[in-house]
Amino acid sequence: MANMSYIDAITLAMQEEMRRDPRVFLLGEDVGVRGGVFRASNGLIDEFGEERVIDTPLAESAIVGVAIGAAAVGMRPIAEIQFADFILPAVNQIVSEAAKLRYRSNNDWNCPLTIRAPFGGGVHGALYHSQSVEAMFTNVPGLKVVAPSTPYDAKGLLKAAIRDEDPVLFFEHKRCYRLIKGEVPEEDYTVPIGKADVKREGTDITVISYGMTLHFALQAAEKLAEEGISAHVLDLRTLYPLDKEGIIEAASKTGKVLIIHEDNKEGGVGGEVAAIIAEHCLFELDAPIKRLCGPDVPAMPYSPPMEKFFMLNPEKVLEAMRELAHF
Amino acid sequence: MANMSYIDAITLAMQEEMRRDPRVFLLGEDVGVRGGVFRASNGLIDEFGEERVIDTPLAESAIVGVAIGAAAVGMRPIAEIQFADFILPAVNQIVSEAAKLRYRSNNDWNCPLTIRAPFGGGVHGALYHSQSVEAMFTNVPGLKVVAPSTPYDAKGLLKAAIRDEDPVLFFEHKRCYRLIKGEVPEEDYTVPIGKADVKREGTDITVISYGMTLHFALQAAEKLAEEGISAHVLDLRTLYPLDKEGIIEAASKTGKVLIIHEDNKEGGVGGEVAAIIAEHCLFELDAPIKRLCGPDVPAMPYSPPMEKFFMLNPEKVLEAMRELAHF
Amino acid sequence: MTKTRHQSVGLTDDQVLEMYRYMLLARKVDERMWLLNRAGKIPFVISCQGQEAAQVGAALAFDKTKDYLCPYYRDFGAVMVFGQTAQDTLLSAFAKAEDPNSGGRQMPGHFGGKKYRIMSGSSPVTTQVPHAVGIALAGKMTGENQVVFTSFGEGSSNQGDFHEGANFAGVHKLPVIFFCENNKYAISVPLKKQLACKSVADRAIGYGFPGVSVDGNDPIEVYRVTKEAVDRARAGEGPTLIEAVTYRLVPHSSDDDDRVYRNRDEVDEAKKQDPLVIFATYLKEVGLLTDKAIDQLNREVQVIVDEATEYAEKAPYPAPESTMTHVYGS
Amino acid sequence: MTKTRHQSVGLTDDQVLEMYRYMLLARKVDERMWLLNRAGKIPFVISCQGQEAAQVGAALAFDKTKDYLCPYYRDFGAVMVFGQTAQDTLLSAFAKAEDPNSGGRQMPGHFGGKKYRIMSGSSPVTTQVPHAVGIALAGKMTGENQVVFTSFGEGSSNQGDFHEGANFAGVHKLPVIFFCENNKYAISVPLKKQLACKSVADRAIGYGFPGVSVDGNDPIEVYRVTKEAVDRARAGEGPTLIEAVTYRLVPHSSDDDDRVYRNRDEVDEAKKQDPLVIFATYLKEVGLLTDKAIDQLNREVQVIVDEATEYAEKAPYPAPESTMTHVYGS
Ligand SMILES: Cc1ncc(C[n+]2csc(CCOP(=O)(O)OP(=O)(O)O)c2C)c(N)n1
Ligand SMILES: Cc1ncc(C[n+]2csc(CCOP(=O)(O)OP(=O)(O)O)c2C)c(N)n1
Ligand SMILES: [Mg+2]
Ligand SMILES: [Mg+2]
Repeated sequence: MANMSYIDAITLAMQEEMRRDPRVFLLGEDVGVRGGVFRASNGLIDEFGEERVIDTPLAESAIVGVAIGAAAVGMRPIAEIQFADFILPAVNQIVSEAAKLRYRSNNDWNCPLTIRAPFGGGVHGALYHSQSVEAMFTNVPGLKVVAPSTPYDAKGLLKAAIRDEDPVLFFEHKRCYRLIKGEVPEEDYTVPIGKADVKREGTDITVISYGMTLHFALQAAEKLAEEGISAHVLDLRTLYPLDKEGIIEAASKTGKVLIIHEDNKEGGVGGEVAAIIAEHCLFELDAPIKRLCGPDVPAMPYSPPMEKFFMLNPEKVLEAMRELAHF
Repeated sequence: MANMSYIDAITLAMQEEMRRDPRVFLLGEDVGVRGGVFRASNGLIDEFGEERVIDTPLAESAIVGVAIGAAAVGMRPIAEIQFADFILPAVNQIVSEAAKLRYRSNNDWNCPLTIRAPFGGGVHGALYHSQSVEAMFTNVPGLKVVAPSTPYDAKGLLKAAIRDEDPVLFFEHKRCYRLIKGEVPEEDYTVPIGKADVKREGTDITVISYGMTLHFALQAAEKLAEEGISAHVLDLRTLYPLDKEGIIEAASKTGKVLIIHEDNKEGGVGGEVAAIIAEHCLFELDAPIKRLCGPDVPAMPYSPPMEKFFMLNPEKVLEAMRELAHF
Repeated sequence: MTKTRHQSVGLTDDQVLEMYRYMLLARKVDERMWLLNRAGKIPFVISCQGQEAAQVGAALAFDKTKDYLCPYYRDFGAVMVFGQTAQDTLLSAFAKAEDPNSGGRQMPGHFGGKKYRIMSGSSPVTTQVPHAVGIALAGKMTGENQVVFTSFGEGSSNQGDFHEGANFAGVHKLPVIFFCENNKYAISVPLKKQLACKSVADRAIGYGFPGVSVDGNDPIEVYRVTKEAVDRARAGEGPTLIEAVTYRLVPHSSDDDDRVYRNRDEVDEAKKQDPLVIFATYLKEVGLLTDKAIDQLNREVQVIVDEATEYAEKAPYPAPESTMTHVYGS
Repeated sequence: MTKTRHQSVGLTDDQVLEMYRYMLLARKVDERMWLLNRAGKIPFVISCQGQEAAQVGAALAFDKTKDYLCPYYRDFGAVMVFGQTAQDTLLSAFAKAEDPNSGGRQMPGHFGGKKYRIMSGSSPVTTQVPHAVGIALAGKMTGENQVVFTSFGEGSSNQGDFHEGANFAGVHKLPVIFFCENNKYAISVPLKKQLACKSVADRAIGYGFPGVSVDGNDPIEVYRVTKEAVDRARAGEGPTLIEAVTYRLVPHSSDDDDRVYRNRDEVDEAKKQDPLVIFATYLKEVGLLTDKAIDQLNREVQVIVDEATEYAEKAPYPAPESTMTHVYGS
């Protein structure tokens, strides 16, 4: 076991997979010589050369479209989108092409493509370097959407994504990159896509989250424990397709559910989570299903007081959890 | 009052608005000489000339991007996307630009743009001429998303959209175009964006829908009435931002809720509707919140038996409504 | 002995006859689909009529055992060269389970088939262009170095994906042939409202590789310029953009009425340049065909088309529940 | 009397002095932002250093009472010509409520301001290009016929939106000047990995309008070619693509470390062509400036920058709750 940061776990996952399988390659803006603007691909070009670590032209639709073509004939591309916000020019290639290739060809073709993109805010990134864009893709059958919150999961899920026979969007919370550290085994392992994970066992309230806000929930849970409130914390990890059973089990466990995400509330992933619970275990509930989310505004402003207003934090989370516990 | 088809109501709304306001113009593929592939702009080029009814190059990002520029300096463009499926190349312009222009400029600029797009299936359109893409946009603050189901609403909402100071995505169900007819007043009127509409009063179950499936629900409600079951039917009309009060009121009325849409279930608009109910009127519910939706597959296949399998219809809807009533 | 025109570009007599046969087959299958549509038997047709010479001439310049095809919806001629049969096409037109493109899931004209080295295509135009570039990139990495043929209409050359794909291929000097079938219309929108350049081939210079415009009614010329491009690509000299100037002889699709946007004189004029007619004339001139041989060929092709139609019409539909399959791999 | 070079392109002595002043102001504001960033006072800087001549030379060719600007994030020089002040820029750098671009909502370099006729910009590159085309289209409809200036980097010219926007403008012959500031890098990615054409200007032919490449270190030349383009546009002759060849003298942004991807020799070499230095030399040669006058000018500008900094630093932040405002109009 090594203690490492979330971003190092990602780098390591790519390195190991590239060593393991010559079909794996990385392409994106500044991923080569620069090692990525967040340095997630640091050192990879030195080891694997510029044939397998490709600095592409500045054109996201081509990055994804070219990767789809390569994936279709058997390669295993990892396409990096520099910021999740800049995935939007590639939406047509992702949704019309990658997600539908297998289905439309009646299983003749498939698209083993991983698209990595850093999402989330709190880094003075303003409107266009802070967004949570996952909800745009959690209605697209054929895609899988993953958002790990710990180094262990990041490495295991990224390896699973690269080995997956279908396209996976892999969202990395950029505040987790250097802030979140954790144990990562030396051995090769994968974390299954499609399975949520109980990050903390509890009995009074259930908190469901992912990404950076998951950590706020865990911190708040510690505090609440001192107040005698026991929180059960579920990390969704895969945002699409959701782990329905895991969600139902976690919700049923306490009967009081709080869903938390940084993305804005209306139309966010939390809505689907709430709907699953309301459809499958309504009578086990002792309180309305609550959601604590980013405000419904276009994106996070730059100015520090506004950014702070927008962002969730352990205090806001603690308050919402406490309130639910006392419902 | 005139009895007219859904598509004629749309044509009329555009014609009246173009007569009323010289800043209104239409642009898109084949909207001019051809009058649109569905003939929604039939005759408009003859009346308004090719300066105001513009056959654009085949490039959706430019159609929307150019319209944004024109809207910003005071015009009121209506951009037609030939099929909703083909809106995807324009997602960056819609989400990064149109939706955020007012917010990012601190109210200095705004974007009074209407984007019309025919959605939905059941017309042998196969994967890429049948999709319901609305869920992709119902998480985007700054945008409004509208999907009328009757000629009256289509005309009134389209006029409201054109006059709106913010960008509106206007989704027209293509099976409604010629199938659905109804009364449309001669006078100028608008239907407010953001308000759901009770299309049928009832007391036993609440059905919430929009687009073509709304009509299935109304037909099924007629049949159920014969069985002594009274269905309350709410037409969402605006899909974003949702009419929370209208939804809560309708759900509370009967305590049994069925949400229906043609779009696939997971991550569809219905999830948010269910979540709103589960958050705000959980204790008024007598049954789990049910959803009847398209299957979670990439899109509707072409082959008739598969298309039929995919599509909802009055029978499937009737069955789900009856089942809920008997819960 | 003086060489014929086709010999001087390296085509044997057999090859030009094969060329003609493919063109004829594509045309006849296409005509059959219109008949079936008008008879209410199939819901939709999209056509290659008028573009057969361009498609077949270009496709024959590739090595179909090695190269890849990323076609667009009109490319019935090209996919046949790569191995699709009349029966395949009819199975697709009838949306039957056995359709090799999609098992009946997609509309006709949405080609695909791994066994034919044809990448599966979709409806949103021009998305196949970056795919072609990616296939070529993969070939460079694996050392297979296949050349990739991708085609699209002139209207579609205005999509961002054309630009981004071509640019990527230019930077990486990838073996991709970008083949634009300029049939003068994008549905109802005429060329002059689509682009302001003289020729679509003019766009190549912006990507640092050659652009060529060629008479798309002349399959020999199309073959010649494409073969040159393929040879260059195979030699590692990078992509080429080819514009084949053609005309769409029929409406955009079975849902279109082209009388609204183009007059009959224009269409009639174009029909005089029908590539099937002029190529037959050429083959007669060089003594490779006679009227009798043409009749004979027509009958043969007709039998193939009839049998394909019969087979496809009787073939089973996919099971309704199969709608739920193949969303993800197992 | 022989004309000076600037006179021969129609620039008065006062105008070239104004030009220099704008360039100097942009540079000094930029340098100040780096200092503030390094002192931990502002979180982010993006720079115009090295591109001032291109920006100012081009912007001065427009009529700022009538024309529109759709700039990109480096265009401090251009927005100043259109009316933004040093104080505006510093207010934005400090993300203060009074920032005219965005009320502190956006990062520095995300310009905007109706009163300056500057369209609000975002971070995703090249989206402003179709906006510029739309503004020009609107001008054609209303009869105002404003000319629109839009700029972008050479890396950004690879985005689909460049292609689609330029093509639309070409087809409709709209008065848009597409101004590419080719500074040889897109963050770390060098020109040769971005595009394979000789000059970005080569792309114009594909849209049916003129393309010109110009030395972006020479504001007089930039002015000349831009003025010609603007005159043509105003006369209804359509768009022009201009490539200004420049060099980015500093890292991409305050988050970048350019030593990773370019060696110091290259940067030092480029610094010898620093447009501020060579333009000052020119102005001295033609007798319009002296070293003393330059010192004086520097001091004046320094005062402006100091005052702007002080003002901006003290100015209030937006209220936290204002985060909720202006999602929609009332
Ligand atoms: C992205 C996208 N937008 C719109 C359409 C609808 N559409 C289908 S074909 C077509 C015209 C294509 O014209 P062109 O590229 O010239 O090809 P042609 O049909 O003339 O061969 C259009 C607009 C589409 N399929 N995809
Ligand atoms: C769509 C999009 N993708 C990626 C980025 C991240 N990014 C910001 S600037 C930049 C490089 C731009 O290079 P160029 O266009 O040459 O302009 P320069 O910065 O050199 O002036 C990149 C990749 C972005 N802003 N938008
Ligand atoms: Mg065409
Ligand atoms: Mg650059």
